[in-house]
Amino acid sequence: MYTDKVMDHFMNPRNVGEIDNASGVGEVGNASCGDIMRIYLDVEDNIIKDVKFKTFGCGAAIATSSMATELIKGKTIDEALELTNKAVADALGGLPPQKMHCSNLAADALHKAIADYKAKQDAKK
Amino acid sequence: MYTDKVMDHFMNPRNVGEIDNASGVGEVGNASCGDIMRIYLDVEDNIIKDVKFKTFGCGAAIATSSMATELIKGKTIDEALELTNKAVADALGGLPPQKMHCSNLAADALHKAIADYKAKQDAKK
Amino acid sequence: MRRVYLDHSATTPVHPGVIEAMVDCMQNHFGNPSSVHSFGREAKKLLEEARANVAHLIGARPEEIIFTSGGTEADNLTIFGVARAMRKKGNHVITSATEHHAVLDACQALTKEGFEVTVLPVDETGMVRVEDVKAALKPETVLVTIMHANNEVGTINPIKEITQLVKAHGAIMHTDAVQTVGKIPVDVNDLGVDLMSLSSHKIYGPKGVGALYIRKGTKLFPLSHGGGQERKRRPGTENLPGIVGFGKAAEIMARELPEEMGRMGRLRQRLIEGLLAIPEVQLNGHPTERIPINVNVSIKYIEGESLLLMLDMKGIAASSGSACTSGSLDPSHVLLAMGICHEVAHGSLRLTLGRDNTEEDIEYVLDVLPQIVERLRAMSPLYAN
Amino acid sequence: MRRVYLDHSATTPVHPGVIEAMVDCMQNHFGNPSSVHSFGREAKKLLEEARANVAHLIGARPEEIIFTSGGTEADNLTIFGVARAMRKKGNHVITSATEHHAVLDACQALTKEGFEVTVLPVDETGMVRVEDVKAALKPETVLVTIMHANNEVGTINPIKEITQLVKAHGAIMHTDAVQTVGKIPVDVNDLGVDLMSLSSHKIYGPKGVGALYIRKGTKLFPLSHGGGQERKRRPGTENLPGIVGFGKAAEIMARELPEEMGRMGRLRQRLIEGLLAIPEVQLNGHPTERIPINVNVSIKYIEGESLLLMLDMKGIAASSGSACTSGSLDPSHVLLAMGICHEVAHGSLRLTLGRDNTEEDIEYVLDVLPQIVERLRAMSPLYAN
Ligand SMILES: Cc1ncc(COP(=O)(O)O)c(C=O)c1O
Ligand SMILES: Cc1ncc(COP(=O)(O)O)c(C=O)c1O
Ligand code: FES
Ligand code: FES
Repeated sequence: MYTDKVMDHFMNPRNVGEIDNASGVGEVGNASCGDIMRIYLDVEDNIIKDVKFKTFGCGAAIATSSMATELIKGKTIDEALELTNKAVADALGGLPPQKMHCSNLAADALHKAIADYKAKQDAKK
Repeated sequence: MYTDKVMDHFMNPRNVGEIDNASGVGEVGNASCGDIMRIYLDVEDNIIKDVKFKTFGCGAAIATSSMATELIKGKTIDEALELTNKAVADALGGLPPQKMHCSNLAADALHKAIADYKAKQDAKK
Repeated sequence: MRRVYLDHSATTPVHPGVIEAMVDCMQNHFGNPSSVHSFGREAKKLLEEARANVAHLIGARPEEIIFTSGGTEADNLTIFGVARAMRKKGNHVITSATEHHAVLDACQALTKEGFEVTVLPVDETGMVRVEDVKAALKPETVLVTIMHANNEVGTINPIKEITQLVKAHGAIMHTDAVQTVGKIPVDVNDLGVDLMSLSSHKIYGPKGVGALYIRKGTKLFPLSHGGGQERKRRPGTENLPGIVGFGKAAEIMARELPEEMGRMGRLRQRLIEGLLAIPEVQLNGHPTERIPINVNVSIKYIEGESLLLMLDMKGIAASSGSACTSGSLDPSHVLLAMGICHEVAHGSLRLTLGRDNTEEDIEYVLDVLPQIVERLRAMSPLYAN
Repeated sequence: MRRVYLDHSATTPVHPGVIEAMVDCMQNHFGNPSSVHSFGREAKKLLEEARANVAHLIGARPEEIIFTSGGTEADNLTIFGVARAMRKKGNHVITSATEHHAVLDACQALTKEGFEVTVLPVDETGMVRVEDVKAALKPETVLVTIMHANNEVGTINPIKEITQLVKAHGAIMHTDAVQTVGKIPVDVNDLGVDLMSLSSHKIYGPKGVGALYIRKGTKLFPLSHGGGQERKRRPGTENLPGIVGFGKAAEIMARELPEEMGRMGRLRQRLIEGLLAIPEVQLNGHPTERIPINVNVSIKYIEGESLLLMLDMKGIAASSGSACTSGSLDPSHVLLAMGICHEVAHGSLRLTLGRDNTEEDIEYVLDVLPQIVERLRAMSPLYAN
């Protein structure tokens, strides 16, 4: 069902956890399906220094969370904003068709976290 | 499907043949099914001295012909008239339900042959 | 790696004696049971022996059993077959909310043919209330179909009481006994039902074969048409190897049931105790009125598919009512019907025992599971530690 | 006693390689293909391999194959499934007089749902005339179902030509290819059909499994409802051992077909020659456009069932279109449709060859048969010697 890459990121997820006083936090949840994903960013000089996630969801949801966080770590905010759902799925070697919907969550949560970061920055100004 | 008795009478049918100048001949045929049975009687002093049959039909039809002829050989006309379809089937150890209809033929043919014999007798008087 | 199969309600391993019987059938008796010649007659003999064995397992007469391609077909044949045959008498059918999709979806499809379908609720243990059946019966009711035991939570319904009401009312009673036959004693005359669905692959027989018990005199239209097989109720060349395997499985189950039932019950108790020792775990289903092979718990804050995958990596095969396992959007309709919320239903875990399971298997699961739960909870945004 | 099986159109012995594959499946991969865990995934893999093998045999894509419980179900699923799905477009269906009962009876049942069914006649060789199809097509025609080759007389219909007409007309074309697949080259794209029925037990696979080829885009309602298996077109836990066996059989047939086809043809010619040397024997069916395994003769003045029984006592398994073999009142509808009279149809004998048959088998039959014919004719009131 899942590729080896997916299973690797599911069994050994990277960046699980929370960041205290995160620069930005984004949470998305698909109520109908029951999955919830939360991403924490630590941004310094417009660069994502650290990123953590917590996910309640299927194997694909956990693996995409892990992969998405890996892909943006060390990137600039603008680079991170370009991350697409498809890029995450591709990096995982593909996802089963019925799992595409939950793979969308990771990029969505990331975009929300960035928006939160920007809002906080704006508030500081 | 068939009992050993049926198979024995089918494979080694008794009384197959014709009787020249028979005292009585009876033929029945079930047009819808395609089976035809002909019975020849040789009657002397009201006693069935000899009986022969020819049958076009299934295993059950042949076996019942054989058994029916066996059962009436040496009997009086009145005794022969009492032969029922059921008695023939019973003597064969039973017949499959879908074959009951063709087992009726033998007794019918016999009754017809007796009727033919009687008609011929009456004609002589 | 140790492999522990705990998904016997999904399907069972095929019993070695069953495989042997099937191989013998295919090697030595391959004829078509409809053929006149000896190859056909030998096949026919095996067919009727299998029918007698299946009938025996549920206290029926052989001529009341017809073979189908599985439990799903038996359910569909009943629902469409009886409803359509009874159309002139009435157009109301009663079923329950926790039925297998084969029953629920067939009933749903019936509504397009002008039938009205009442779907009874269940209580929080997953049981149909007898009084609800009573209240739902109407003059137009022609068929009531309530499962004997549920496949997810194992709750056993009071079929005998329900059947008495239904029969007194003059309607036809069907039960899907796919999950009880071979697991607990099942007798069609004790229960009184008119029809009963069975499936071979839940009792150590092969997949793709099942049976429908049809009490003598029950009218039923066929679902498909063709040859005269199975008293014209189910045409097509009979699945002889499958049927022979099913018959053999029925024979073995009839023999082993009394002892296995006790053993399963004991393993089940140990498993439940061990699982409830994990914090924030709840048992789903009925505490006592459940088939002895079924354990169903909800493990809060975690999602079922992830749990299954992690168990799988440890060699443990289980199932879950989570929506994510099925690719559907809603979690198990059974758990929802029992009043369990989406989130908790998502975290459900079903472990179903079988004849190969040992005490060591159970201890292994109880050893491995808490760590997995901990790992997944550590990842969960719902879990505050 | 020598046993010679010459009833391969009724069913075939299961190939040893097929049995082996089925045993391996049942022993080592018993999981439910819908399960998430490794047992389930292994089962799913076998399911898809089998699908690919079956697809390959008829030049289809795997996703165009759905597995059924046999040829009968594939035929019924097509007829009810397509007709009901197309109901809004039209209510006319065309079939032919020599179809298998699975098709004829399903079409007959359709008339109760408001469909009009045209049953085309055949010529004296048993072949459907292309011009008759053309003449029967109406604006309301939604489905045409004509068998590829007939199971009794082996006549091959001009499906390619018929399909061209039907497709040009905008209707859906189905062919029951149960008797041709594995016997002659069959390619869904060459024929152009939208649907094709297959059955495993006619190609050395197990009984109780078949397939329906459904060209992409063809609308079809399911016959029964339940799980999401087989793209929701055929619910129920998949008959995995059966499907694996079918897949293996398809693989073997694809490999052996070119050579076996020639060998069958040669054995068949010898058999026909030998039979026609018996006085008052006629060949039924088409002289050349027939599947290479089929021989069908009428032996005048004798009845088929008696003939089969006597052959059986000599170890020879054959079949007949006599009414007496089936317990029905009319002889074979196929022979009658070809204009053969009741009496001659009663005396029909079908011998169908298979991969285990040898030249010695044929000589044995030709040695034994004349004596049997003589015995039965001696008993026959129709035969004047
Ligand atoms: C209660 C119940 N009914 C019906 C079925 C369907 O049976 P089958 O898988 O043989 O189609 C199942 C199993 O899937 C079941 O658990
Ligand atoms: C032409 C044809 N169609 C359909 C069938 C039915 O297939 P099955 O026996 O798999 O139901 C048969 C065989 O009996 C057949 O010969
Ligand atoms: S989280 Fe529900 S399917 Fe992935
Ligand atoms: S003669 Fe036709 S069934 Fe016996």
